[in-house]
Amino acid sequence: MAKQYKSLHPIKYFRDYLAHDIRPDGRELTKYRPVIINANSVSTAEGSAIAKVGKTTVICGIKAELCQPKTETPTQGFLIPNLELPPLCSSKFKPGPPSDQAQVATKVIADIIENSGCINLQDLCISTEKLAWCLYADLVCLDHDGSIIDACLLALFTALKTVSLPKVEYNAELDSKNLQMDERTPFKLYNVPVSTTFAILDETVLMIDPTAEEENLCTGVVTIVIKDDELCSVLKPGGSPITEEKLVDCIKQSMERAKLLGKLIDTATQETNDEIDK
Amino acid sequence: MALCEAEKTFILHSVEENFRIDGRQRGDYRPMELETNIVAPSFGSARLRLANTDVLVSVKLEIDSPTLEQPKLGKIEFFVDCSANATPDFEGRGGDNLATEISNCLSSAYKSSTAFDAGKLCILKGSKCWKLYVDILLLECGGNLYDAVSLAVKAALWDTRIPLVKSVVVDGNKVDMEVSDELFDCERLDVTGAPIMVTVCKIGDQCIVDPTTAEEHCSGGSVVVAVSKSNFSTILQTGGGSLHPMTLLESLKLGQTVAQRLDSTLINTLKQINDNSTDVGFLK
Amino acid sequence: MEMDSNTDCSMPISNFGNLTRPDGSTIYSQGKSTVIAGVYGPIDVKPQKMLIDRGSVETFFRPKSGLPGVGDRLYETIIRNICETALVSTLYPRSGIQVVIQEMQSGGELISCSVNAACLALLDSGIDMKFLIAAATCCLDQEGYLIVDPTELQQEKAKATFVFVFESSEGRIVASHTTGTFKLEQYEQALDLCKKGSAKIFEYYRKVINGKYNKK
Amino acid sequence: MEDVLVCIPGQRLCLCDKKHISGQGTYERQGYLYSQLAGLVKIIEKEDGVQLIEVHSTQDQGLVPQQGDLVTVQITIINQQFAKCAIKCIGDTVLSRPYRGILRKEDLRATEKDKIEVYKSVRPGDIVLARVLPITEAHTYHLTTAENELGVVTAHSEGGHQMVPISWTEMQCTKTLVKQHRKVAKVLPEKPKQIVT
Amino acid sequence: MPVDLKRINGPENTVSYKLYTPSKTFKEELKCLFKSNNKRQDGRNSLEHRKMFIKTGIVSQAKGSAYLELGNTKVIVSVFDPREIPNKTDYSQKGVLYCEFKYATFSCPQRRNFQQDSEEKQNSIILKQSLEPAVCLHEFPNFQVDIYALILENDGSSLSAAVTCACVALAHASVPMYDLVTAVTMGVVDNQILMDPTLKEQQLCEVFDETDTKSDHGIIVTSFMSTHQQISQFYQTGNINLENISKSISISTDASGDIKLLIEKCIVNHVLKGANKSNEE
Amino acid sequence: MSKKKELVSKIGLRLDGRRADELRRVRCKMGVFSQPDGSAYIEQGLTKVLAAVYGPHQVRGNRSKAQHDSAIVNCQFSMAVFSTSERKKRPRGDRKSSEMSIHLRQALLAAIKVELYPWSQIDIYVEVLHADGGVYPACVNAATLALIDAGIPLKEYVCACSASLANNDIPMVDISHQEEMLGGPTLTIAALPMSEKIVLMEMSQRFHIDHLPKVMAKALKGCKDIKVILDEAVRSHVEDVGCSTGWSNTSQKIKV
Repeated sequence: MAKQYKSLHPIKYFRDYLAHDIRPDGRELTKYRPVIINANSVSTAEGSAIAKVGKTTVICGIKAELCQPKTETPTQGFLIPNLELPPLCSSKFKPGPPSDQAQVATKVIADIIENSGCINLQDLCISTEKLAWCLYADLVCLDHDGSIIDACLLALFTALKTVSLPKVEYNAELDSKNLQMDERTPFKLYNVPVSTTFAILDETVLMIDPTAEEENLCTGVVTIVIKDDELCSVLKPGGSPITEEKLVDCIKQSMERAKLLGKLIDTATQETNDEIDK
Repeated sequence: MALCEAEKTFILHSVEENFRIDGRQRGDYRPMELETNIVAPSFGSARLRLANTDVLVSVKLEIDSPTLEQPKLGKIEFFVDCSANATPDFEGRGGDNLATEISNCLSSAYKSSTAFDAGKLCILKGSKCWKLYVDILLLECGGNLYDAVSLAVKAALWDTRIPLVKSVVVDGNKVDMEVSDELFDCERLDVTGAPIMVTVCKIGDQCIVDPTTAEEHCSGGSVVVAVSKSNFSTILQTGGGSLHPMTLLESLKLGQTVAQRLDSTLINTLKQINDNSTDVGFLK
Repeated sequence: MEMDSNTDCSMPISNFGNLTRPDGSTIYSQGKSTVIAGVYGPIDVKPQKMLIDRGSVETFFRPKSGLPGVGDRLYETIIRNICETALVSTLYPRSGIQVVIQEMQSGGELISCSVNAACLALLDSGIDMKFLIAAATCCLDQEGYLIVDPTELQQEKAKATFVFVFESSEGRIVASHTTGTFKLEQYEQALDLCKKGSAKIFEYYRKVINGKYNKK
Repeated sequence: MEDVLVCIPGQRLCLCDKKHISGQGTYERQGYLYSQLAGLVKIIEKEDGVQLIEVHSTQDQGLVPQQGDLVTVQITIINQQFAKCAIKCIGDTVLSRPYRGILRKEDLRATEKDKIEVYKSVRPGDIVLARVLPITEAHTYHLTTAENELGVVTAHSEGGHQMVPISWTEMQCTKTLVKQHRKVAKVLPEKPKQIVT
Repeated sequence: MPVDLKRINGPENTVSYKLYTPSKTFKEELKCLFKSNNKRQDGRNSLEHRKMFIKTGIVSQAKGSAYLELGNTKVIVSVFDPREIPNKTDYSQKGVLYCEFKYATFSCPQRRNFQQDSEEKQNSIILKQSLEPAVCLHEFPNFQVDIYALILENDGSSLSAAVTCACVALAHASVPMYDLVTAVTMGVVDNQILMDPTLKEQQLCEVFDETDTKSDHGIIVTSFMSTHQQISQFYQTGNINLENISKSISISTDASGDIKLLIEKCIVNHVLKGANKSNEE
Repeated sequence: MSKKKELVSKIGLRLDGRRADELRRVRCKMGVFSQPDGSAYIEQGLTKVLAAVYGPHQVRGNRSKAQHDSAIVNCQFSMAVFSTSERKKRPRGDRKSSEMSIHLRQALLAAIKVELYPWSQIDIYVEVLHADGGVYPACVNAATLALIDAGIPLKEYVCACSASLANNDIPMVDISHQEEMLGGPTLTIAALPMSEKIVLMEMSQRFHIDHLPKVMAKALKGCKDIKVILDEAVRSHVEDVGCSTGWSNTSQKIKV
């Protein structure tokens, strides 16, 4: 009967759980789901990673291509992130162009990359005004079960950490390019921002790392991005109002978690680097 | 088209008896009419009428640059347009699915160099080549679209004349070329290998060729084979059914012989057309 | 670049009812940014978007030129969520409320400007609201000083910018959007400053609404 | 644990004859019974030694409503002719995606059909038990509540409070004590399964 | 190319750096096909299939899902509950399958586009036609079952991997089926038949060969239902004679049977797991 | 500004050798296809158009569109991708095609006796095979023939013709593609030629108000001329069909 009840009165069902300070999947309000990161999962990409936050799965593949820098920024390369939420990952999405949700998430991720200063686009320039690298960081969600931004950032930065680019000998006069596939330089990442998402219900209850079901029923979310010991984004895109104290509390919780996540990314990349060394 | 069970049984029996509803035998085609050079703004064109099926094909040429992966190849692109004239179901984007199916099948049949030598369309390696637009307009659907389309395409390509390139001047990265604007300064395409598609339709335990729309509805599965000279350039099962491996093999054999027969007839016909050129088009 | 009359710039200007078709509309200008906001509602809604227990809020953010892109989608979502929170949407089940924001001129703090304009347009339309909302922007310059109501130039040069949206009843935070990096303490300071800034906006709302009804 | 017979789609189960009949999850082809699903074989002994062979999946099967199915629906829109609704459950199975259904005025109750008024029988948001009528070529499923056991089971008053049935045609809000008309279902709380079969 | 307003766009005209790396000619590549001991580069015989790994229940939000690894080729397929056919006005007695086959943008040596290209569209159609004869469509009239296949990494034979994977996903979603479908890709190049070609081998089979146009080359994908001995889809491109085709048919139907044993095991495991779970409850 | 090329020479001939009030050669045929209820093919100069009519039949798609007092008329204009000298990207769906569809519908709606077929729908599809000026008039004329072929009652013929002003003075009819490109404004009229009612008028650019009446009169005259040609085609078609069905005997007797 529980299933029928859940389907007919989802909010009541949810509140019944929360009344006992526990969530439908058995977690406490401040407990996050296990995180698994696997680096270098796709060999056709220059860098790749799969991140799992609970059931939410995101794969990131990075493709490097050559292009001409823009005239406004002649000494910069490109890093183009895009998140796909294909119909494969949840019945919420329909085939066709990206949904609003995918577009918003893409923009948020692009903003975080820019805000954190984790990369220097000038590293991607090969020859001023002539040739630069363009890194396409394509994120694909394989299983959408909430906290998508968190999973995306984990996959994205783990993948970026594994990228190494071949050396390009460029002769500007002849416009000839010569690649040294053996001489590869790893791509430099200056810091690794990680995020934590919270869901708000009834303006008072805060849940860390919500599932898709919780996100649906809740009336607002907050995503906090931490880089080293600084904040790099506090995004609360509307929704139920909360007090200042609650917000600061969220920030503190996410700072704690950020340390763990940072270590996790390090170990994931370390493992693959070790494998390559062998 | 909706058929009732009795109609289906009738068709099934007629195929069994080797005396189909329009009096044909299993391996027979319906009468065809072919005209070439009937669309003025094209480099080559053909119209094929296979009983009720009416197909108009035009070939247009443009100068393009080859892809970076294959700098030595020209390009050929097939575009099928299902006109709403054929059936109201094609209105708007209604015919798009059928159109992609046919155009995909055509492009995979023409992909092999044996079937169609795209290397001949290359003008200057890596920078200039011809792009052939083969536009197919379906004006009426009376069954057996694949066969009709492939015949019309082959005829249109046969009819196509490519202007001669008089001179190519390479200056650094810039390429200047001059195309002859003389009307008769042109060459024909080599289409001997251009594949002919035959739809072999399984009805009951027998295989037939050139099914009518009604027969297509009774089919338990059909195979489209594209045959270039004597080899297969594409095989594709259509129509939703499944086939036993032995049946498939038999269908392939049947398709191959029929395609070769069709091919030689087509070439003969095309040669005759050339002699008496009176354009009548749709006015006949 | 005119930088002289900074005091004049900081006071918002608005005008109601410029558009005749929407149920509520306003031209709103704050600093050097100007937007037009229009509200339609409650109106019929497509069956797919219909919600049985409350109204569905849709927002369209139109940039000054060109077609809306990925970035504008984020603004749309933020404004939509804010409006949805502020409205008593349960009063309008199975119907829709559309908020359309047209950017006229952008000179910093565009999000704040749009949110405040949306709030005024909602007020003008007479749709029931739980509370008012007001947005304020401030930015952190390279030396670590906070600047309230920054100009576009200041925003560009800043180390970080903060946009906060507050509600009028208890002054809680409805939305927060930041760029750049910053410390927690700086964030808290910015929050405080913006809260004060939002109080001014609320005051302003009172003034214009008073003006609007007294006129009639 | 009793020993279970696992089967996969296309697996031949047994000869199809008078003693073995094809049941749910199986199909018959050229004299044999085959399985349609990946799941467990269930053999139901009937009278005369006839065995009904069924295959049951271990998870919820993707059901579509069939004629005569008992469904749980939520009313979405009403007008004077009909009420539109979303089918949420078929029998005991919860659907992951609701199907569209429609309750026409004349199918709301069995008696005094000419006096039925839709808004006095159901309101948007109500949870209603209904039965699927014969499937027509329309897009939506036609439903009926013209049985004693069928009708509104849960409803909320305008204030959002739960309402309880006080008669066959009325429900009352637990908080405001407002009475509203409904076509109330006679719920058998003890054995809900009986309704299903 | 038009600007995609719903994504972040990169600069115009980016090219893969791989174009500037030294490449071998067709003849050289052909020579590298086999090692000296008559084995292929990955150590297989010409008619040997790669190792296959299958797992069900990968996507929690889908009704059924499966993940399949074939060498380096990685496919994920999810299947959803029947839903109303969008934009359809007339009633159909049978249900329909909606199939979408997509390469992830980073799955191939060349970056793929976000939109389906004609190859992906064609593969979607083949995927649909491979599965349709096996699914009991009459069980869900007027509805469609959505099947989405995403190739995470393409190392050849991705279409056949997607067909097999989709079939497991359908079984996992308990969509009624007449039989299991398994698919095998065969490559023909230089008159040699290669089973389950890798991407490199597949490209050689497809490629335009200017020197020797007489020899057979091409790709054959066979989808087979082994219980009922029916070929549900047979797709071939290239230029192959009848003899090689008939050979390939018999080889691939045999291989399909072997693959079926593998996926059977996987499905049975899933059922047993489910049965244990419901027993515990 | 360069001097505009003379569209009519001193001896009164146009670029293609026609006189100012001369139509291009019109050739047409009804009943080109067997599956549609009515079909027609028309050539006006080099412009070639096929039209097909389906109906009246039950309303397809959204049944709620059906009207209780008249039939729905549904038009689709489509241009083959190869019909112009520059290859088109899409045969339909672009803005110009939709506009043409709407204009076509407006013109035909004026002639079809829709009130005879309540709750039903009539589909008219036109396919341009070769566009060489005067596409819209050719479409209207082809559609009229197809409607007659389908046996759908019309109030009268609906014909269309284009006209323009040469050398800022001489009105001329049936404008070809070349003249459209070189010349000034083009006026297109769809009319009921017997009752001399104009159902649709469209100008590509502005006309001086003084010129308008004479150009309009010319276009109307063109419509009437076309009507005569169409009428002849219809009569001969009916006679042809009649011959094969056997009632020609009677008609011949009457003639005798």
